[in-house]
Amino acid sequence: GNGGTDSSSGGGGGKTARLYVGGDVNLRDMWQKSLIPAFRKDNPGYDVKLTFSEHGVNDTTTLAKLGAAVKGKQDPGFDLAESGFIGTAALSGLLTKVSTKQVPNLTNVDAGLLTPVKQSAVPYRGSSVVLAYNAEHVPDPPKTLDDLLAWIKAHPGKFTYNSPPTGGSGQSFVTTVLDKYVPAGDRQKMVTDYVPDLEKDWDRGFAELKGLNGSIYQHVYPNGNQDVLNLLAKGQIWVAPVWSDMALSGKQTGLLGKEIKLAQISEPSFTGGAVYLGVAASAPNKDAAYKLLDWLLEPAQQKKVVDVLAGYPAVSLDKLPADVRSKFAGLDTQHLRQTYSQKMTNDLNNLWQQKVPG
Amino acid sequence: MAEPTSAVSDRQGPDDPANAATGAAGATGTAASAGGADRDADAGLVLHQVAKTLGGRLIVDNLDLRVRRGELVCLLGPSGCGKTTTLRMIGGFLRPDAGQVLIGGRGYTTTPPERRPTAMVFQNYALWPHMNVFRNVAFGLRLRKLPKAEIAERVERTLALVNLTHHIRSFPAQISGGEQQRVALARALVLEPEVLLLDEPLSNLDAKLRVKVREDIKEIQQRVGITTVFVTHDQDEALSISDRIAVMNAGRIEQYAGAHDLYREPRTRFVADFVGTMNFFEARVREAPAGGAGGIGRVAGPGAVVEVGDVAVPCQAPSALTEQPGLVGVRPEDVRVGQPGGVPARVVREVPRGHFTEFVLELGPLTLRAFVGADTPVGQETVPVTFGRALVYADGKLRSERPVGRADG
Amino acid sequence: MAEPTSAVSDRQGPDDPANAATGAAGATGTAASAGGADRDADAGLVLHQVAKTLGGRLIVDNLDLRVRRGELVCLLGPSGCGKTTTLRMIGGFLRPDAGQVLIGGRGYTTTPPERRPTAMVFQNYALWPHMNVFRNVAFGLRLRKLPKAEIAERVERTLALVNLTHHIRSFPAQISGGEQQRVALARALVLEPEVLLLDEPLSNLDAKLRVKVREDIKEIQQRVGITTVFVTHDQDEALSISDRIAVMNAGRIEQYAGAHDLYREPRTRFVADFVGTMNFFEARVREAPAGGAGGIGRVAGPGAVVEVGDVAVPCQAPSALTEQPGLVGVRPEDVRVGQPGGVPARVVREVPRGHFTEFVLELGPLTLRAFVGADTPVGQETVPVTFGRALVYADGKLRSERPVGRADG
Amino acid sequence: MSNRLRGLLMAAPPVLVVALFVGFPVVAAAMYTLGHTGGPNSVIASIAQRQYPADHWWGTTAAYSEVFASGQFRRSVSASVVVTVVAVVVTVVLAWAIGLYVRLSGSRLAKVFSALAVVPLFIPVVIASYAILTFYAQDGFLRTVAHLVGWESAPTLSYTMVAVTIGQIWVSLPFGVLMMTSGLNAVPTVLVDAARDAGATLPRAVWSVMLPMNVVPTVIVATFTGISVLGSFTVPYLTGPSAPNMLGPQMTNTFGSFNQPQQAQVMAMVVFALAAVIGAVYVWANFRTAKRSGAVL
Amino acid sequence: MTAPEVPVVRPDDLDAPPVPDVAPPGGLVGRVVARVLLAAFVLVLGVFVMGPLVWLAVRAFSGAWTFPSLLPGEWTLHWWRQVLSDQTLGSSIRLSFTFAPVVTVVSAVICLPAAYAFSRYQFPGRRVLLISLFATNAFPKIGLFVSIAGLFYSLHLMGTFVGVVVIQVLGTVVFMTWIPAAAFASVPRSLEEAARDVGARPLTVFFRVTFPLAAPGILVAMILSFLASFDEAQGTFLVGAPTYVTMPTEMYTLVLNYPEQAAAVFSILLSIPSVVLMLLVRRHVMGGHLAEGFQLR
Ligand SMILES: Nc1ncnc2c1ncn2[C@@H]1O[C@H](COP(=O)(O)OP(=O)(O)OP(=O)(O)O)[C@@H](O)[C@H]1O
Ligand SMILES: Nc1ncnc2c1ncn2[C@@H]1O[C@H](COP(=O)(O)OP(=O)(O)OP(=O)(O)O)[C@@H](O)[C@H]1O
Ligand SMILES: NCCCCNCCCN
Ligand SMILES: [Mg+2]
Ligand SMILES: [Mg+2]
Repeated sequence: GNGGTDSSSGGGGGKTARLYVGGDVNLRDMWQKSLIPAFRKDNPGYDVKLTFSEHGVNDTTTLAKLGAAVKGKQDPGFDLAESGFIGTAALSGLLTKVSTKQVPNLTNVDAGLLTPVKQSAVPYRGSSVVLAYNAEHVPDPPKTLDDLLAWIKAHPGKFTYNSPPTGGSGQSFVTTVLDKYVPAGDRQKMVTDYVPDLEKDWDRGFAELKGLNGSIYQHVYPNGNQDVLNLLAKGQIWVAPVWSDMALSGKQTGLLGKEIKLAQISEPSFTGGAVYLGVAASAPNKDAAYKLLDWLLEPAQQKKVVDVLAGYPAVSLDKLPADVRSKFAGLDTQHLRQTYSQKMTNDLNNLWQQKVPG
Repeated sequence: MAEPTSAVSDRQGPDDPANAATGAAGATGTAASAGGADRDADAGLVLHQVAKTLGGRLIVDNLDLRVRRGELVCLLGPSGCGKTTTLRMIGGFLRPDAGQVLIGGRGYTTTPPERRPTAMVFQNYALWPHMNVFRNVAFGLRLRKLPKAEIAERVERTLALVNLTHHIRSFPAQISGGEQQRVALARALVLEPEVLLLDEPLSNLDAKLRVKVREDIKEIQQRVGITTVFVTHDQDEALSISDRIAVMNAGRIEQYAGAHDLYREPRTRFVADFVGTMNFFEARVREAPAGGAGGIGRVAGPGAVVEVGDVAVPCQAPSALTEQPGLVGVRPEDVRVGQPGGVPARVVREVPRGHFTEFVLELGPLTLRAFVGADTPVGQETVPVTFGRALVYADGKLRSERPVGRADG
Repeated sequence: MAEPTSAVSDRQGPDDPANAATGAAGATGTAASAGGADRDADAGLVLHQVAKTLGGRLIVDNLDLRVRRGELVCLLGPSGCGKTTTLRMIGGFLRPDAGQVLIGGRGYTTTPPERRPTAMVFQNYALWPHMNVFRNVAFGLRLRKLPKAEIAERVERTLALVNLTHHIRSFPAQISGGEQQRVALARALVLEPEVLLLDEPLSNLDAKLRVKVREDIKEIQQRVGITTVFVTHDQDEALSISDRIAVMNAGRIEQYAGAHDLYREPRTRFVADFVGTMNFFEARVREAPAGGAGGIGRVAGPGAVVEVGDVAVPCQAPSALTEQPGLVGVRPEDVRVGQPGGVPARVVREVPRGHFTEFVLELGPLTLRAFVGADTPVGQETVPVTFGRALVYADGKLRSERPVGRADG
Repeated sequence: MSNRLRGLLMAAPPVLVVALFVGFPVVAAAMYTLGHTGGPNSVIASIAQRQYPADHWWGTTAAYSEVFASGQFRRSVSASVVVTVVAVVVTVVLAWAIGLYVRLSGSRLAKVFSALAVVPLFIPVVIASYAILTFYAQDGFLRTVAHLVGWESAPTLSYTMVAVTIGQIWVSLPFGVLMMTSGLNAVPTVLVDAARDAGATLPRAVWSVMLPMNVVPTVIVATFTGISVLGSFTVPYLTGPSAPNMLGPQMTNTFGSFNQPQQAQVMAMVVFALAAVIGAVYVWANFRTAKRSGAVL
Repeated sequence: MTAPEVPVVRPDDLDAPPVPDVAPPGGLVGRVVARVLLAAFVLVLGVFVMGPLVWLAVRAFSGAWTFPSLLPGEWTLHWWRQVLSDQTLGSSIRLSFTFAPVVTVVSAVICLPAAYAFSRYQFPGRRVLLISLFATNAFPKIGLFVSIAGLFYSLHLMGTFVGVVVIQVLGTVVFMTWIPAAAFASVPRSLEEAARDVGARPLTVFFRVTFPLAAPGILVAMILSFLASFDEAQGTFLVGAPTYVTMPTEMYTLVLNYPEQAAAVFSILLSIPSVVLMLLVRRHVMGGHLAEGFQLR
């Protein structure tokens, strides 16, 4: 109902969903090269227009814009989004609540995944952080967190993780180390709620992390997930936490050589979880957005996510073809070790920055 | 040299500005006369009771000025006396707070410059650096949308007048200061204005060129016959170029007269000091005691003596006699050296100045300058001194009770 | 007026550069003489065969100049003739390509300015705008690390010399041009240099001030007794201030003489033209036919006539006689108006110039300028004209075969 | 219409544009830091965490207290100030050196040289930062050359405050050089000559004449460089360490990654206040010189 | 009175033995040392400025390049092919080239009359306005995004072409006003008066005399404006995304998310327009107009 909508919607008649993606470029490639063309083919007359932002860099502005748009009931410039701010947006009521009414295929998804986002976003894939290592130098990678911490100290300069504000892989490493000292009950609250009072549970973990400073490569924390992968690729470091999907696509494109191998640690494992798409509360093209969401939850698309991005499916494995199922044999893809709630993560970023580097 | 003053015009009523400056004109020796309807024909430019306050200070103070058609008048005065301000009011760049500006008898007091029949030559020439000489001169004609051929013809004719045809394609930066000056003149003349205004047009030229160009300007002005107001602070320039000179001081005209009269009979102390060199001192001027100064062979009429302290210098032609000591001015050429009957003065310095020699003399308590022909004998220690004309001032005004005309008769 | 030329010094041997410009000095009337060891005492400044090429052009061409201790010498010449270049070589801002610069007999040819005993007054004064008057003057003393009290004392003394004590805390932008000029002078004088250099120090002042300040400078220079080189293109300035004048043209000195001699006997056509006004024309100068010009009462010595076309003007004192028509120069004051026996000339224009009047005369094919006293009768249509001194030039050089000294005897 | 009115009307458009699109948001931001969460701040207030709403009519200083109490913030402030001071000093010194070289030598090499120093003006900051990042990296030029000459333990500057400072200098250099060359060229040669004539060596003449006469250009270079370094984001974001970094990235993190916009805007106010102090120096220097040169204010 | 003599230059004057100078200029050693220091300074500065750019450029053509070799072990155009096949690049470059001139012109239209007024008219608050234009720009943008977003929505500017132009114009106002104001001020009034005098009306005077003479300064301001638009990323993203994604906005993503060689290729491609612009206009920028504009009057 306003000029802004008309000139910025970019798609005719509400049949084009404008998608904002904040993440790493492998995500962009997946959307641009696989999912969007397939969506067009499967849904004649519908379209998706992609806006991509490197992980985190534009989240602030986008969130500010979304907030202003919803308040003024105006077009935020996109209809649905996948990015770091989705959690915050969902909790702040800036996203539309979704149910099987709009997205029938939600039935395929574990209902528990909708709780942390107050039913305001749809999980469409999963991802977890894994340990990447250079097999030429590290024939016998650490198996547990304690092993890993010991290894890091034993091999100064051969390990790093990106600073938590710049990407999930570093965040996951930090969370995992913190969790070593967080009582299970407290941790559960941190996953579902915002409980700043419990943050003192993190003190010992942060101290442990600070103790690693001297062993970190160059004593500086890279900006972003990709930077860490680059260091691995160039042989500058030998071990690092990385997103499974990014590492796998890196191996596919040749950025990462054969010597780079992946493994999961235990006690505890690195975190992972669902990745959500949320529909802006004031999105003008909601129908197209729902259409896209529903389509994404179809098995064919879930298989694509698995193949192209090396991600985890969001729907239960039994809905998927056998070859996919076999890939995840023994993995509970629906129940990865969950990350903290968005607001806890925000505070984690802050406290890490205050307590660890330097 | 007498100025025919004009009548009260029907249009203007009793405050007719055409009467402006009659008082000054009267000082040239002719009484103001009424009558005659020649005002429009005669008055090229009239300023009537013009006043201007700038930055809270009264800069031009009820100024009256009347310039005859075809006449060249200099505004001469020290820096800051309001010459430029006056000129800018004539050109329309400033609006007078009071008074009127009339050109050819028509009122232009509030007309903006682009609609006045005046043309200005600025001090730094103000040539447009992005236009070549032709375009500088042609600009005004183009604005008048004349046919191209006519523009070219008139520009070329005017450039020929100032002898610059060969520089028609040059840019201002490529020609000398004197040439730029002539382009500025051409730019003003090409519009055939009724009044030409020049604001210290020569002050940026070097000494030799300054003399040459001022002669060129005078020559062109006479040829074209244009009413001209020329601002300068250089009295030599003013004397050599003007038909009449208005000496300004603190926003007022102190005297308005031809060069000859101005020099010989400066009506105020200020004018006497500003125009030419003047020996000023306190003295009494008295009738020569019988048989005393009378001994000087060439004195015409009754002789006088100028008494400075103990010394009495014979004087041929004082403008007045005084009882009390007062201010007396004697021009250096009226300090006569080597005349019989003179009072001996010590020669302090002898400065050859080319076609004449300047003597610095000590005469009693006075230091006097004397200008004498270059051929006057040099090397003497003392010389006898008499005075020719002596001007007596009271309250800064000339006391003129005796004819001081030609001392050499 | 005679110049005692100096001896060959013991140190320098026969090629002593101190003899530089003796030839020119000889022109003032004294023959060069050998002997005497007064060189160091006498030669304030010597330029010996100095040459400088700039931008591929030879700007100063084997120039010789000798300035006596305490003397004020003007470099006079048209724009671009190399005056500034010469001065800058004396001051050390330019290094000569050849030749030597000696001050008080010691070599300074390649010494940088900060180690020369010279001080310069620049054309735009070059006062440091960020320092007040005191600091401007004190700067050089501070560099010499004098005690504070002494600096203050000397600065104040020098400012008193130039009459500026009241402006000691003012910044340059807050004082007038003439005052700035005097600060620049004080800044130079406070260092008590051996040689004072001034580059057109007056050219930015207005006409009236220019005359006043040049007298101040002369007065201070004489009081301090400092060897001074003064650059100007204004001949009037040069004439009135100098002990001697070096007239420069195209990088060379054309004539080096006192003001009086320079004006009366310009040895080249260039000098005659540049210094003062000169009537130049083609004419023959011949012995006066018996009884012809002899009729003119006051002619001393054998009379002559100047033949221009059909007209023969009686002439009192030609510098030479000629067979063929050649270039003859007559000063305006030597064009005598109203003498008995003169040839009638038409008065074209009469320009009152203050203490004298300029007549523009038409005499046969010639247009002549004549300067006559202000009291000469005006308003006549024709006047009889005779010549006083007439200068004959051949190949641009003065032919001086007859004494032309004082035509008036 | 009077000239005063006409002047005011003509000057109005840019002033209004800036007042509306920058001035108004600045005021809103200032209000928000004091806890006024209504009006233009209501949106962000509904998203923020760790927010302190106003408890007096004028607001609350709680957000300020929290930010100032944070060691992380104080480290960022000192990092910012140190980088700013070093970058300003080095930029000014380099600009002077280049300006003097051009002014006093006038050779072709000098001109090439000053042209070189202006190149960064034309390179987008992102690219510049990235180029500097790789140049001083672990495997960058500097360490490569150090390695080749046998210094194998040469430090890596990328991701340190040294790289940030280098980047700031690199980006600031053109403005500094342009300002200083033109400032120095405006000093008439004759004033230097006059100093030498009075007995000053060339260095002394530079010190006593060129330096004081170029106070204003120098202050302009210093203040403008200072203000832009202080508020910079891209250079420290791309070339700097995770923490402590300059306030630009710190603010961005606080806003985005920590979801504490109120605290972020407190930091913005701090940057603004520091910039205002610098700006005051600039205005003062301009006025002082104008007064001394006799200009009518 | 003797007749004047023509001066005789005796030939032996010409080879007079030179008098040794009291103080010859500084020693040879000193001059050699000075030369060497100067050469070192030039070299270091050259590497400082150009090094990062050259290093990045080489990287764009490198295959395997392992520390510590000074040059790549193998050369390849592989990265160019990969990057050039990416179509988003072309559209963002096109967009940047659309915005930059539009922003420059809009800014000129808004600011030039003001610049003229600032230089020619005395009006109340003249200096305060001149300084406030700059003061508001000293506030870090990040602190303003929230309020700006709200404002743009209520003005229906969000996501519009006009909106992007507005946000970019904001960054150009200061120099688009200051530099031309100085340029106008440097046009002598007498040149304008001379035009009035020959019959030109005020507007004619402006377009035929004032503007052409101030053009070099205005050109510099327009160049800077163009570059500023070219470099603006944050605000453009805020207002323009997703419809209008310009080159520098894209660049943040590109440099951080691709292998270094590909990022190097991006950098080169994205620098080309600026460098071309630089070669075209360097002389104007060097001319001192920039410096003029920053002196308050
Ligand atoms: N716009 C103005 N505001 C305030 N004062 C002014 C203005 N214009 C001129 N004045 C003052 O008016 C006085 C006269 O100025 P004007 O320019 O007319 O003098 P002038 O006689 O032409 O002097 P000069 O020979 O120096 O050119 C000066 O004191 C000057 O400072
Ligand atoms: N650095 C230089 N490079 C090339 N030519 C120069 C240089 N300096 C001066 N000249 C030229 O040398 C000539 C003489 O210059 P100089 O300044 O000595 O003249 P001047 O006699 O002082 O003239 P003016 O009266 O105009 O000051 C001029 O033609 C000038 O252009
Ligand atoms: N969160 C705001 C960060 C600002 C960074 N700007 C980069 C703009 C490129 N999209
Ligand atoms: Mg004036
Ligand atoms: Mg000169």
